[in-house]
This record gives sequence, structure tokens and C-alpha cells, in this order.
Amino acid sequence: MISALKIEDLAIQRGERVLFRNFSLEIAAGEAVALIGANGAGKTSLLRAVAGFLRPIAGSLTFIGADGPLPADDARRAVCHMVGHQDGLKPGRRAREELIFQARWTGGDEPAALAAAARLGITRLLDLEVRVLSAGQRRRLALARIIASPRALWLLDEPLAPLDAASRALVGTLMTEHLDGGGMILAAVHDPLPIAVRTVEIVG
Amino acid sequence: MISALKIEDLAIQRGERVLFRNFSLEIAAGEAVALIGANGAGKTSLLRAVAGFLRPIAGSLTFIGADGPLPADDARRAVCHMVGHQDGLKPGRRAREELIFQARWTGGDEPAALAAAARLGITRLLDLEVRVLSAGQRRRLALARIIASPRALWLLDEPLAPLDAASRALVGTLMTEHLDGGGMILAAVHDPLPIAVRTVEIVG
Amino acid sequence: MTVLMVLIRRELSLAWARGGGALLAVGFFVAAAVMLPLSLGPAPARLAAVSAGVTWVVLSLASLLSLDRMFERDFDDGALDLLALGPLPLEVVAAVKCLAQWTVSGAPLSIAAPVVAVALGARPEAAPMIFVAAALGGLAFAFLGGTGAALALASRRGGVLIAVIVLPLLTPPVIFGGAAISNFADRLPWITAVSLLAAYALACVALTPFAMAGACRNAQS
Amino acid sequence: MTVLMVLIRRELSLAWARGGGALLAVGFFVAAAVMLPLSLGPAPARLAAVSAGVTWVVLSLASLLSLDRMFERDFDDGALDLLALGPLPLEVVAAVKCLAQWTVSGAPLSIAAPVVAVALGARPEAAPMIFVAAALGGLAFAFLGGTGAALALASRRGGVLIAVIVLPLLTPPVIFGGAAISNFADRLPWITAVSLLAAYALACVALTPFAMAGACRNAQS
Amino acid sequence: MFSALANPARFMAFSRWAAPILALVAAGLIGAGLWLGLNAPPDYQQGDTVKIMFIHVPAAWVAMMAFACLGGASFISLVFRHALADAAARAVAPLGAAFTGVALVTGSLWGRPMWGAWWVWGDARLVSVLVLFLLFLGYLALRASIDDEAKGARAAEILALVGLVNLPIIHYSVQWWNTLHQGESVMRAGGSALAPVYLTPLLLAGAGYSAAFGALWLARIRSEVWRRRATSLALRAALA
Ligand code: HEM
Ligand SMILES: Nc1ncnc2c1ncn2[C@@H]1O[C@H](COP(=O)(O)OP(=O)(O)OP(=O)(O)O)[C@@H](O)[C@H]1O
Ligand SMILES: Nc1ncnc2c1ncn2[C@@H]1O[C@H](COP(=O)(O)OP(=O)(O)OP(=O)(O)O)[C@@H](O)[C@H]1O
Ligand SMILES: [Mg+2]
Ligand SMILES: [Mg+2]
Repeated sequence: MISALKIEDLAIQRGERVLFRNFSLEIAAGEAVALIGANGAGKTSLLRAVAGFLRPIAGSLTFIGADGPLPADDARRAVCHMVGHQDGLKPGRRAREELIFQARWTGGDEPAALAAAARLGITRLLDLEVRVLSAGQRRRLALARIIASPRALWLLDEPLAPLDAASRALVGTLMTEHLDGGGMILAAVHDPLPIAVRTVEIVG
Repeated sequence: MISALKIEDLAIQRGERVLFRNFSLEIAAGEAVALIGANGAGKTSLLRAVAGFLRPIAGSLTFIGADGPLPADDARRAVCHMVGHQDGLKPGRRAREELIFQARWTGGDEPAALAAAARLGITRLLDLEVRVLSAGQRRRLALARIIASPRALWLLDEPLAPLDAASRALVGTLMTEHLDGGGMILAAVHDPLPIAVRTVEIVG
Repeated sequence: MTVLMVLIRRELSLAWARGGGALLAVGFFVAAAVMLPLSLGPAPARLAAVSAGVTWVVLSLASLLSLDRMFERDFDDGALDLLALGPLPLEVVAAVKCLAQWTVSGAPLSIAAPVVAVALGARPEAAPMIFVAAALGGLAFAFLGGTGAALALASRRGGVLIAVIVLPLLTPPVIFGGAAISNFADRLPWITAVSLLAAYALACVALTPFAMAGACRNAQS
Repeated sequence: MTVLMVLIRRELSLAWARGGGALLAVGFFVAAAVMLPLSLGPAPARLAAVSAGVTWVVLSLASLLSLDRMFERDFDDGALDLLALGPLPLEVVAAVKCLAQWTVSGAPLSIAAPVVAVALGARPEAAPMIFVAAALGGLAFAFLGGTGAALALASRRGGVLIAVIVLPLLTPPVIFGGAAISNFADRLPWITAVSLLAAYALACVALTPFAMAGACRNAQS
Repeated sequence: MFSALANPARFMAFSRWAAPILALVAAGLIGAGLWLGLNAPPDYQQGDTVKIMFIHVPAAWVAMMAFACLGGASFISLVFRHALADAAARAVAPLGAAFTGVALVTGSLWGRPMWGAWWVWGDARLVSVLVLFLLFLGYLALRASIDDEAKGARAAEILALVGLVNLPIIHYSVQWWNTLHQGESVMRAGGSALAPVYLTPLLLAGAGYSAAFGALWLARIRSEVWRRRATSLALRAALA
């Protein structure tokens, strides 16, 4: 469990282009940050840097635990949940297989996975192949995964886009619960989130 | 060019489940319809039925031209543009190759494709591989395609989700121009469109 | 440029990238040919006796490489939907895909085949027939492979299906081709075998596009 | 169930679906073996002389089938990102993927290989060595193929690259294996060749996971 | 010395005079080696064809050395993320391919009179050298096929490290298999099997080839560094 994420003077480059420089942000336990910015500003890139996929060209990313900074790579494997533009679900497999695998892989178990599915209202869909799910159902499946295993930091990339109004409200509730339990959320969004958040803009 | 699309008493089944029955809708030239409904209600399925991918179990779909109903399959090949959840862009190819091919395939040409790219502000990105584009840039590329070749009926599945505010306004303008030219739009959405539209809800 | 040309150009370039095109198939084939003497040990006489036949079999395997993905990518990323909304029917699209596959892998292979066979010790007189058999056979392999790939689209167990569906269909052209090559080399009558091979290939070209288009439509719905 | 077991089960089932698993590889292999005598014409002696070597080459090719997609799907659909955020390092994930690939195709192939070789006329005494060579070689092929597949991830020309990258690396095990089989059958000393093959396979198993993980991280960034 | 040269500015200063000096040394050594070699008496078995040795063998040595250099530079670049090491790796690959090509062609020319064949597929040494050539090409192809330069560099470095396994295989191929190719004769336990009339020019040519390789490599690294400076300047200009 971590108590804060500290981003200091971060600079990220993609290809030949520096997307942004001197980006600083601190997220404490129980806090949610909505990341906004134009298309191509670098929201996804920032999330990927936090998750450890991109190496920043300058600045630092620190995961702070109860006793100070943690080794970043270990911390990531223990605390990060990510739902990106690509959801990592295999079209040819059943929703149940995918959910249970992904829950277990991040430290959850089968009952937790089924409970998460129930929570998101997709129990009925679990025996379908992922390929036949509607866009919103599929996103709910991806979100069920992060409910199924408790990890402190949620990195979400436009999590609500394909969801209907009821599901958005539900995800709002789930986010609130996560924050109340000391979790953190960093979400890249174009539309406002259904919870109270601090908004941070990325400018190139 | 068609002057109206007429959907009468349509019923669609996916797998074992009938999604909806007795769905009727008429879209006239210059009109836009926003299709709303819960996740899994069948918005995408309806769009795919209009495009001819799904065969309805009951009811009829009629494309009406200047001199009455047209043979559906020929009409589709001549008037339908579709931007679905999957955008049909190949990650490994350059944006330019993809755009020009798709424009030509639907009856446009290279200058029109480049003009469309300029219109959507992605000229600078044309030499990049599709895989490195951000979600919003990629969606703009998919939309540039339908601007590049004039077809009367746009079938759009959540077209605005990954776009930033400026691009949404721009797409609103493009839609208005399309409608002013006698086009039609049928768009499945969860968030309101930036233009005045008739809203139709799908209920199972 | 007509829309057909546009499609052909695109499919050629995709086929090239997808399977590694010519280079992969030819590389695979040449590698196999190189490995053969390595794994047999250098005993030219043993090798020469079987070189034409072995070349032909390895060739048929090489031309199967990456066939299974002919439609899968387009299906998964939605490109097949866009193709279906274009001016040409899916039957034509499917045929163009198979021809593109043949052009980037079958054709170069059929040029490489006689060279490799002769390098392995086949009699040079057999070379023209190896070329003809490889070209015709490659056509049949591409269209049959495409059919298997399209049929497997809607299933969760694509690969298995392709094996079960395609391999039996591939056997006749392999037999005809092999007979044509060995008869030709042995100065026996070879016309029948070649005609059978050609007839089979043409039948594949003429008929399988309908099967492919139907299978694609079925998967899309 | 430990998380490693969870991963292994998933990768096995994906490998099975991806390449058609055992059925495709073995089917492909048996088909090739059946076609061989058909295309050579019935001349048992000619065939028998080369059967072990040919089997070995066809086997090495068959085990390359569908290797190229080992990482590509996971990369394209984002699953690789999720795997990277799990408890086990990517090196382990890569190794498990290759082992899964080997289990669904290499292992069944190495059981089929001696049977096929003997059916083609190889001396039954050679069978055990064919099995050993096929099993060890298959291991090397799976890990080297995976390395090529991972390296090609970031590129637009995946297939070609895999060929250019992997084929040279495959040559040594093919040579070692071929030598082991033919020496064993000829009652010549075979220990060196087998040890070299085993050493090469083990080196692949031990070292390439680092290359694969590095290549995946590089592509993800 | 390496840590000192790791600084690009210092490297550029050093290589500026080191490259031409090495080139001169190479010219001298190769000239001497070839002169001695071509004037050596014909071999009692091989006749005059033995003289191909003075081109073939050093080229083969340098080809292997080049791959070792490629592997070393790639390793440094991968582990220490040192830009100069990457430039060095990139610079050495085409050179290595060229030397390997020379070894293959001269070997093949030599093989025709000696073994009666240009090429023998069953020979492990020949094939493993061909594999070396293909690995160089693979390295270049991989680099070229990835648009993002940093990513391409990294992927190619990984490949170079994996390809290092081929080096011992080439070297020991003559021992592990019964090849047609010459066994170890120069550098083997128990002293060289070669007569001094041949050995001296061979060693001279070997040293000369190595110096030529060094000179070319330095020059190529220099131009690579210049190319990078130019692109980054152009980029800065474009962004400004
Ligand atoms: C295409 C054909 C050939 C290739 C690829 C080739 C390759 C090589 C290589 C890589 C080496 C260096 C081995 C090492 O230092 O570990 C070498 C050395 C040598 N080669 Fe060749 N060779 C070929 C043909 C020939 C022929 C035809 C001859 C003469 C009959 C020959 C004679 C030698 C000799 C005498 C050495 C020095 C051996 C030693 O001292 O280790 N090579 N060759
Ligand atoms: N390998 C690369 N080479 C060149 N440019 C790249 C590369 N990868 C990403 N980019 C560029 O980096 C920019 C940042 O992309 P990113 O996905 O982070 O944006 P984003 O803020 O998430 O946008 P969106 O709102 O559209 O999702 C884009 O302009 C993209 O084109
Ligand atoms: N082959 C199939 N078998 C069973 N059910 C299917 C099949 N294909 C689709 N469905 C179901 O059909 C329903 C309609 O899906 P559709 O994609 O049309 O919904 P949607 O209205 O677009 O939803 P969203 O807002 O989430 O995009 C979903 O519940 C889906 O699970
Ligand atoms: Mg984004
Ligand atoms: Mg939908």
C-alpha cells in the first residue's frame, strides 16, 4: 500500500517530440485527479510513464509508502491498476476466463472476481465470448477486473466513454469507495468524472 | 444519393436474445438522429443492420432514392459511411496510406483525402504510423475518411468519445455542413451531440 | 486509378507486411533447403535422388505460412466492415486478397523452387516443370488457405479448424504436382498430371471466393 | 493455485487457440510426411535413405508455424501491458509463453516425428534419437522464434524481420540435430552432437527470455 | 581508455587523428604482408592458390572480430545507455557485413580449385559464416524497419547480443564437425602448423586488416556522430 505518488518536473518525449516538460503533481491517499488536455497533449503518455512503460527524459516519479519512497518497479507491480484505451481482453475468450485470470494475476481470486462482476452487473454476460459484448459491457468487464483485486493506484484512460448513464453513476460510486479506502485515482478524461476531483491540465 | 432511410418494425436478434422488436424510424435528407439507450440495448446492432451486416429477424429497411425504393445492397455500397467502435485502421501502416486508401475505396480521391486531413487538423500526423497516434488523433483520422468522400448516410458509433472539446466543436461543424448538403446522420451516442438532432431511444 | 487497382495495391502491401511476404516464404524455403543437406550430412547422391520431391513438399508448406491470418486482422480491427461497404463485392475482395498472397509469396517461391531443387541436385531438365507446378500449386494453396482462414474467423479455435479444413483439400494438388514433376523428370507422360493440377487450381480460383465471402459475411453478422 | 500456475494455464490455452496447437502442427507435419512419398513416387529405397533427415527439417519448419504471433496479439490488444503490471517479471512471462508454445506444438511434434520417420522408412533404431532431437530442438525453436517475434513487435514489417532474424539463429540447432540423428543411425559417435544440441537449447531457454522481455519493453515504450 | 573515450567530445578529438594514423599503419602492414605473401613459394599441394589465404583468412578473422565489437558496443549501449556506444554499434554493422562478404567470396573462390565446388552446403564452417553474414543483415534490417530511432536501436542491440552465440560456433565448427574446411592451423595449442614463409605474411596481413578495420570504424563513428548532431540541429530549427 502506498500513501502518495509524487511526480516532479517530469518531461516526456515520444519519437522526436518532447510532449511536455516540468510537469509536477502529487496525489495523496484518498485523492482523485482528473487529467485533461487536448488530443495528443500526452495524457496517455503520462499514465504510461507512471505505470513504468515509458522512461521519462527528465524528472522523477516516486511512489511513497508508509516508510518513505519505495523502489519504483516493485511498487508498480504491487499497487498499479491500469485501464487503457486498449483493454487487454481477448476477443476469442469467454468473459469469465478473462476476468478470473486478470483478477488472479493482480492478486485477487475467483470469488472476488465474481463479486466484482455482480457489482458491475455483468454476471449474466460472463459466459459470452468477449467479442460479442457491446462496447459498454466490455468496458464494464475491464473495470470489474480492477474492483476484483484491491490495488491502491488506479490509472484510468477515459474510463467512462462507452458507458451509459447508469453505469457511469455506478462507477462513480465505486470510485468513491476506492478513495474512501485510501486509494488514489489518476484518470485522463475529456468529460467530467462523476465524483469530486482535482483537475490538472497538461499543456505541451 | 438517397432522399430517406425508412426503418419499419425492425426486430434484431443476437445469439439467442431478441434485442428489440417493432423499431421504426424514418430519416429524411438533411436530418440527424441520435440513438440512445443503455449498454447492450442494441445501438451498435441497429447501425450494423442498417449497414447490412446483420439480417433483421423481422421488419424492413428501405433506402429511398429520387425515384422510390432502391435495392438495399447497391444503395449501401453507394451511400453508407460507417465509423464503428473499431475504426478499421491498421496499426502498422502510415496514416496517409490508410486515409488515401479508404477515401478512394469509398469513391473519393487523394486531393480530397488530403483536404479532409487538413480540415481535421491531422496533416502533420499523416506520416506517422497509425499505432503511435493518440486515441483522439486516430479518431480524427477515421472521421477524415468520411469527409474525404461524399456519401449521404453517416452511421456513427460514439464518434466523439475520444475527442477533445475543440475537435468536438469541429466535428459539429462538419456534421452541420453534411446535413446542409442533404446528408443524413444516424449516430449512437451516450453524450449529446454538438448539433441539433432528433433523439431516439432503443428499449429492449 | 480504378478502385480495383487501389484495392490490389493495398492488399499487396498488406500481404507483404503481414506474412513478411516474399522474403519470409522464400527465406523459409531456402532455409529449409539449406538445412536439408546439413541434417543429412553431405552425401550428394542420396540427396539428389529426392531433391525434386522434397523441394515440392517444403514449398507447399512454405506457402501455407501466414495464410491463416489472411482475414483475421481485417476482421478484428473492423477493416473488413469498411471493405464490405465499398463498391466491389466481398467475393472480389477475397479473390484479390488471395491473389495478393500468391503474388508476394507463391510467385517468388515458384521462381526459387527450381533453383533450389537444382542446387540440391535435381536434374536441371526437371526445372521447368518444378516452376509450373509451383506456380499452379501455389495458386491452389493460396485460395484454399484463404478459405480455411475465412471459415475459421468466427470461431474461438481458428487454427485447429484451418488444419482440419485445409489440409485434406491440399492433398490433391500436392499429389498431382509431385506426379507431374517426377514424371517429367523421368520422361514419362506428364500431361495428365499437369492438367489435373491446373484444373484443380482453376477450380479453386473460380469457386473459393464465394465460400470466402460467405464465411466473412457470416462472421461479421 | 499460485500466480505462476494461473499464467501457465492461460498461456497454454492461448497457445492452443492461436496456432491450432498440437492439431495444426502435427497435422501439417503428417501431411508433409504423407505428401513426400506421394510426390516422390513409390521408391522406398530412395526415400528411406533420407527419411530421418527430411523428417527433421520438416519438423523444424512445422514448429515455426504461428510462432510469429506469440507476442503480437498481446501487444496489439494491450494484454502485454497488463501482464507487465503483474507480480512476475516479463522475463518469466516470456519464458512461460515459449514453454506453452512448445507444449502445444513442439512436444506433440516430437512424439509424431519418430513415428513418421519410421513410416517413411527410417531404421527403427534411429527413432529414440529423432525423439530426443525433436524435443530439444523444438525447445530451441520455440525460444528463438519467440525472440524474433518480440524483436519484430515495434516494426512495421513484422514477418520479414522474423525470418531474417530467426532463421540464422535456427541453423545451428538444425545442424546439431541432423548430425545427432544421422550419426546415431549410422552407429557413429553421436554424444557430441546431442550435447551441443542440448547446450544450445538450454542456452536459449536460459538467455532468450531476457532478450524477449527487453524487446517487449522496448516495443511498449 | 574506454571511459576516457566515452565522452563524445574527447572521442571526436581523439579519433580525428587516430583514424588517419591507423589507416596509414594498415596500408603499410597490408602492403608488406601481401608483398611477402605473393612472393612466397607456391605450396607443394595447393600451388599458387595458397596466396588467396592472405586475403581470405584475415578477412574471416576481422569479420568475427567485427561481430564481437558489435556485441560489445551493443552491450554497453544497452546497459549504460551510452549514445556513443550505439553510434559505434550502428557504424560497425555494415563494415562487418562487408568483411564477412569478402571472407565468403574469397573462400568460395578458393574452394573451387581446392574442393572442386564453390560452395558446400554440408560444411558447418561455411554455413556458420553465412549465418554471420545474415545476422549482420538482420541487424541492419531490424534497425531500418523501425521508424522510431531509439526503439530501433534498442531492438537491434538485443539482436546483436543474441547473435553472439554464433561466434564460438564458427570458431569451433572445424572441430565439432568433419568439415572440408581447413582445421585450426594458425592459432592452436602447440604452436602454428604453418611454415614461417606463410605465417609471417599472414600475420602481417592480419594485423593490417585489423588496423584498416579500426580506421574505417572510427571514421564511420565520426560520421554517425555528425549525422546525429545534424538531425538534432535540424529538429531544433524546425521546432523553433
Ligand atoms: C566460402 C568458403 C569459406 C569460408 C566461409 C571460410 C571461412 C573461414 C573462417 C571464418 C575462418 C576463420 C576461423 C577462425 O579463425 O576461427 C577461416 C580460416 C581459414 N580458412 Fe577458410 N573459409 C572458406 C574457404 C576456405 C578454403 C577453400 C580454404 C583452403 C583450402 C580455406 C582455408 C582457410 C585457412 C587455412 C584458414 C586459417 C585456419 C586457422 O588458422 O584457424 N578456407 N575460413
Ligand atoms: N513513437 C512515436 N513517435 C512519434 N510520435 C509519437 C509516438 N508515440 C506517440 N506519439 C505522439 O505523442 C503524442 C501524445 O500521445 P498521447 O496518446 O499521450 O496523447 P493523449 O493526451 O492521450 O491524447 P488523446 O486525448 O487523443 O488520447 C501524440 O501526438 C502522438 O502522436
Ligand atoms: N453473438 C452474440 N451472441 C449473444 N449475444 C450477443 C451476440 N452479439 C451481441 N450480443 C449481445 O447483443 C447486445 C447488443 O449489443 P450492441 O453492441 O448492439 O449494444 P449497444 O447498444 O451498442 O451497447 P453499447 O452502448 O455498450 O455500445 C449485447 O448485450 C451483446 O452482449
Ligand atoms: Mg489518450
Ligand atoms: Mg455499441
